[in-house]
Amino acid sequence: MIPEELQLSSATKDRLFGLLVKGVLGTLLLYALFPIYWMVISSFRTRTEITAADPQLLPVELGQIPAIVQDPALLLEILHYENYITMWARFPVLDYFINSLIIATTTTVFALVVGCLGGYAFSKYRFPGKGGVGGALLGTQMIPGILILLPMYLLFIWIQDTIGFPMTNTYHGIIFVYTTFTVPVAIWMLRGFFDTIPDSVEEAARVDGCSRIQALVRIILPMAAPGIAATGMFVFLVAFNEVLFASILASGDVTPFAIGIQSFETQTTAYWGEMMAASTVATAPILLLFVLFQKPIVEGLTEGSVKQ
Amino acid sequence: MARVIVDDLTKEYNSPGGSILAVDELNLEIDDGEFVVFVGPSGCGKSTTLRCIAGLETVTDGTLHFGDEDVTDQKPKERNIAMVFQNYALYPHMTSRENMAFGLKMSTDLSKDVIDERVEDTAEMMGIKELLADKPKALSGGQQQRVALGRAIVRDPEVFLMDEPLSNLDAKLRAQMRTELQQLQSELDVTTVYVTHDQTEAMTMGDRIVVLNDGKLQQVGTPLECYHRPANRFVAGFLGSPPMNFLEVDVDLESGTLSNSAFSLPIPESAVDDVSGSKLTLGIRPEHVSLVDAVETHAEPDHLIETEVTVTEPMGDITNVYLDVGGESLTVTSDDRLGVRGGDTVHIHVPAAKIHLFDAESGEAIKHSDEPIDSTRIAEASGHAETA
Amino acid sequence: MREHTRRKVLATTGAVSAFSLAGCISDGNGDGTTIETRYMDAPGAEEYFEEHAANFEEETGIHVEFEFVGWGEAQEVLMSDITSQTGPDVQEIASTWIPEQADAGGWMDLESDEVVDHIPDTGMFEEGAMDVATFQDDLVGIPWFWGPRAWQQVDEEVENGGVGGHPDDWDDLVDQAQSYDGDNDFFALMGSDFEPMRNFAMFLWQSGGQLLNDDLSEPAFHNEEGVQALEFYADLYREYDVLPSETVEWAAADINGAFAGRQMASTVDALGTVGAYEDEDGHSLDDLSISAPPAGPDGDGGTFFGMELLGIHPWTDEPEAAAQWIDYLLRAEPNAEISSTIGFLPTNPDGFDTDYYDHDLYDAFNEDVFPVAQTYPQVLGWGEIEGELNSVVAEVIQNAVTGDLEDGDIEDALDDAAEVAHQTL
Amino acid sequence: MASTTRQFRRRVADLQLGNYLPFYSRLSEEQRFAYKLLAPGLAMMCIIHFLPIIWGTLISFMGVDSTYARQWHNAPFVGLENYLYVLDPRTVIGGRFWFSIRQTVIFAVGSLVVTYVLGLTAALVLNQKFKGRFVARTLLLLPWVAPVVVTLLIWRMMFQQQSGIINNILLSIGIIDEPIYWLIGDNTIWTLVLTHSWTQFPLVMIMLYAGLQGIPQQLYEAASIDGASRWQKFRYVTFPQLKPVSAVVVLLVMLWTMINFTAPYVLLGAQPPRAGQVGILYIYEFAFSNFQFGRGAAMSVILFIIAMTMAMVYYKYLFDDDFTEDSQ
Repeated sequence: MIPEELQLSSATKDRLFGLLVKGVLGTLLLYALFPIYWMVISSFRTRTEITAADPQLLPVELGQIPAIVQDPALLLEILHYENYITMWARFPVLDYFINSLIIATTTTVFALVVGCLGGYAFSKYRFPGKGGVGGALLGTQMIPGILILLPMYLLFIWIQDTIGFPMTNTYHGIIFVYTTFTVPVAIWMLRGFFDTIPDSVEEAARVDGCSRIQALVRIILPMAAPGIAATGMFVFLVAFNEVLFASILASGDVTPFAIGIQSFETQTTAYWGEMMAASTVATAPILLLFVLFQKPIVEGLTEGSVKQ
Repeated sequence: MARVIVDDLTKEYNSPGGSILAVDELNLEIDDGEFVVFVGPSGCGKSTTLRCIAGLETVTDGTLHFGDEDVTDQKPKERNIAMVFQNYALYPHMTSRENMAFGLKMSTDLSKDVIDERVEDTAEMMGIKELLADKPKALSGGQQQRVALGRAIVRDPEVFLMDEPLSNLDAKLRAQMRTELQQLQSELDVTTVYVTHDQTEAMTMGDRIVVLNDGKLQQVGTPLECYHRPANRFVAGFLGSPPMNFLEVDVDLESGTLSNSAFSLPIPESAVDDVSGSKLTLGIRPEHVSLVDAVETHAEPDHLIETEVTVTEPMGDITNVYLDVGGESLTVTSDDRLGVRGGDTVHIHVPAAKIHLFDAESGEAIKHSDEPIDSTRIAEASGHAETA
Repeated sequence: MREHTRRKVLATTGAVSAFSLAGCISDGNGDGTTIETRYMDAPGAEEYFEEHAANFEEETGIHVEFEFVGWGEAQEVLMSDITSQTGPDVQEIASTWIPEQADAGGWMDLESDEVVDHIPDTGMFEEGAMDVATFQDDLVGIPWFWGPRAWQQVDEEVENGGVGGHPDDWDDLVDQAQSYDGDNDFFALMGSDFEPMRNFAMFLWQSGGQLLNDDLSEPAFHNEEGVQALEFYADLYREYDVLPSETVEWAAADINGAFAGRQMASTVDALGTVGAYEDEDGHSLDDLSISAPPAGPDGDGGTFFGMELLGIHPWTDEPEAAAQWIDYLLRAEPNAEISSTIGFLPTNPDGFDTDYYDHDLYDAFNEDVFPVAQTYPQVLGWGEIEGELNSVVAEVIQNAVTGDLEDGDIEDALDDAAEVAHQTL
Repeated sequence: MASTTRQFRRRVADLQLGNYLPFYSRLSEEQRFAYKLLAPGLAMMCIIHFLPIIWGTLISFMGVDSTYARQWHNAPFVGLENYLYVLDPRTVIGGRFWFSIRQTVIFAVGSLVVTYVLGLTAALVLNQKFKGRFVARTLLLLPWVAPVVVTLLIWRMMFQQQSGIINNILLSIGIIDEPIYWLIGDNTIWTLVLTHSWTQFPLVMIMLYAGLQGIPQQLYEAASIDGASRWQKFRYVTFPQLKPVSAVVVLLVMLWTMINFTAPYVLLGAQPPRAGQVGILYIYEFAFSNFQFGRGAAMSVILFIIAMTMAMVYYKYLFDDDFTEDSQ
């Protein structure tokens, strides 16, 4: 046994624990945010600076800071902001980004619509084959994309040739694929959110004169808004980040950002600075959007358990 | 306003273990403007029946009529009903006003102004006018309850359906709302079906109560009828607190007695002709048994039993005295003049007139107590329940 | 991959209109013929094709649409095109992909009647180039531009380190590197991140070996010469300390950047490094000198050349127009311009007479380096062998750097690869 | 997200119900409505998932190579030949494939452990009461929100042996003496694990955080009264209470990692070092570079079966555990 005078008092223990928590939090934040910081810093560097053997943690030297405070214009000389100008001409970054936004946003909308319907069916009703459908939903999450990539491509070509309706390298083609990829997860997630809504609310709505579908749309969906926001964020990210299918199904005019950004690393040259500038420009609005709407999204992500 | 006619209603659920019969060939007629309370233990089928009437559950077999109209296959929105739920089921993203207006908006062609007016009138009547702009989250339980009621009332429906609407309220509020609801119903004069597991609500609120057990109808009748003329042992035991005492007795027709190891009572005269078989269940309500101090001078000496007190429960105005009668427990509500305690030996009086007798096997009532009941509906509802 | 007759409308009007518009691939310019073409993505290529497509249309009335595909997805895109028999009419071909793609029916025989009259005169190409372009007696592509790997050095840096001249052979290379006393490194090669087997092939040829036997039926890279070559390659890292260890990670971009930044004095690489060097502020081609890479122990020279070709997909509806377009691109001026833009040498010898190659350096490429340059054999299944060799060579040099290379590993690695080659062939 | 626990429990319960088929002759109106709601999703899945999967499986039994690439339906039926070939550890390809499967398992299990530990730590920290924890929560979610391709490229840049900031930092604070090769050699798989975990841990964090929020305060109070230390509270209250959420997290992270293509592809490039050749990347390289569709398909099917088997074994474990008790 430790002698009593050496044992920490409970207040000291609390304080130490508090310090520990702060320390761990600080480390985690560093881990989480450093790459993002590094992206921004690198976007202001020349190729030589980036490939230099002794990378600098700070964009400016400490000794320069007093001078910069006096004359902020100096910053423009030190920071290689030209990346932000030249990148537009190097590759059509804006097109890539807009393509991605169109694809990801539309996918999100469709996946949410289909997911809400399916998730609601799963949450509210019992029907024959429910277990099988549930298993299939989960099963889709184990399919290696590479197994269905080629058959799907051939299928698209077949549709194109037979019906004459273009499928490859079109927005609707890739949106259809992404929507389907994300629908199982959307159903799964949304089902959980619907589970937290008492059945009686839907019943009240139906007694109040709604059809089942009206009750869903007018009453249930608004109540599940945070869950829908969280699911939407999830779907959006999946659609924004996919590369395997995008690389053969979404080429040409619909090339998304996730593919396009990689062209900054060409066979002969890597335009790291410009790539990071483009990345910064693309990441900023998404992070901003998330921060603005984080309340319902985070609420949605954590909902359910509270009511468990 | 409408009569509700339930004809051979059957509801079966499919479940992994096979199908479950939730409601079994239920027949019932509810008069226009009548307040009927469905009561029974949980899982007895009362809520299912209500939900079938609402159209929230599809009916497996049988028909439902509102007045002359067959509504069996109608959707809830076509039935012109309003429903109040146990958890109120207010729409959290709408204000009280929108909550109340929603039904009218969805089910009628009324103009916005008319709807507004009706909402305001109802709110006025319910005393919730100042809450109209609030969302449910900002309201207390009682206030939510009123809004939920208001939402039903404003619809001016043919039938009100209430599914344990008071059970989420605290005891005091519940008592208050009970009265209020009753008044409201009689003012509005809308056919009302009210589901509860609380027998106090059942006894105090309904014009008639419908006792259900295991998906089967046990008895329909006025509260007093069900209380004093229970159709069977289940109804007798379900209504009343503390519940009716039951004692298994052997019938000895020769000596004309009902007896077990601890006592022997004469068969009540009114029942002599109906008694057959060798086993019966004797039922007697706690308030009808009395503790006797002057044994020798008692008017019905052969209806006295000597017992031992196990526990007493003073409630203030009365005391529940638990006794041991031949190994079976028997409860007496007494005014406690005697000040008995556990371990005392006392005599109790079981008045012949108050004895119920039930068939030991089927539980069917053979004899009722002679307590008078409300006269108006005795004629039509007397006799045994239609248990098919 | 992106198409450069960009219809911005599409990008900005959103998905709804996309549904209705997406079908309209062609701009539909009435009477004229339209061909679709696709090239590997590279900076500067867009401007080049904009200009020349316009010139070509003016001349012939044929409208050329073009799009680009990144190297990362190119193989996958071509694979899906060929599998489904859809895609553009004219497509850039990377030489090493020819056997599988040709076998899968991806390329039209350019000596077939439909097009033979319209393609460029193949007589002007070097024999080595034509060997690459021919697969199983079919001419599957027209050599477009190529680049042999050459010894390149920044003379000033070399001299600063107290070393003179170009290394003649392996020993010379090691001696020079070890006596080098400059601020930075003497020599660097691209590492395991990008086709390390090209370096291995170079050393193999220099030590007198070959990749496959003469009738291309069996592997030959795992014999004595092969082991010697790979051992020398590994020793450049671990034994002689000639190659800086960090370079084992380097891809083309790194070596270009490093050379342009004068982080090392010399390298063996294609023209890309020269271009990168030239692009840097204050640098001039006059700083550099070029020669064939050092020869092996027995005096054998050898280096790798890569080539890009232009091919026509057999599903084209406009073979004639496609061939005409290829013919146009192979004219001296356009050929030289694109080669120079991308960092290669033109296959049309007249290209060297244009302003783009108006420097002695390029003559050295042409005269000293090409004679010893070889490339991979054109044989079906080569892709698999190449992939395997890339991976074993990468493993060997990575282990050499990290110190995990054991005796006998090199033989085992090559035998493994030979096993794959044997099965494949 | 935390409600996935409930979904999960239900799912497990549903599977039990799976055997009450065959179809009832008469569906109730609710059931018909439920089918209508599910119809669009199922129809889409048929086209995009099920049809191609059947097709892909078919190809795995056929000798589709470059010769048959554009007329695969004429390719010879070879039975199990493709499977036997890629599964034979004595051939080099078979050996490579088995190795890639091994790397896949390391990738999946490694990522699982790292994301779970990070996610749990972060969730526990966020569950403490301190000023600015909502800001911290938002910030910690950013790695998940930032476009994955971008973050992978950043990590790739940071992991460079010579010019990368990571080696630079590690050297300067004295953790290592020599720069480490992160992107080549045997370390690659761990680099991949670290990077992938960075992109995934916020999701795990938020799920576990939701689980933490759902633990009734009384349990902690009761534990305090029983004299439990902080660690004991975690060990005997928090951790067991998190079990249902953890079960979901573990399954999802495992599955999503096993078939993840983006992370290895973008981080390591199309020609990854051998140690970084996880299954899906190896298949990609092997099948698409060489037009070996038949064998590639066989490899994919094997990967699919492995993922499914793991999930099913996991399910089985759940069945044996206490998950079936709640069937709502």
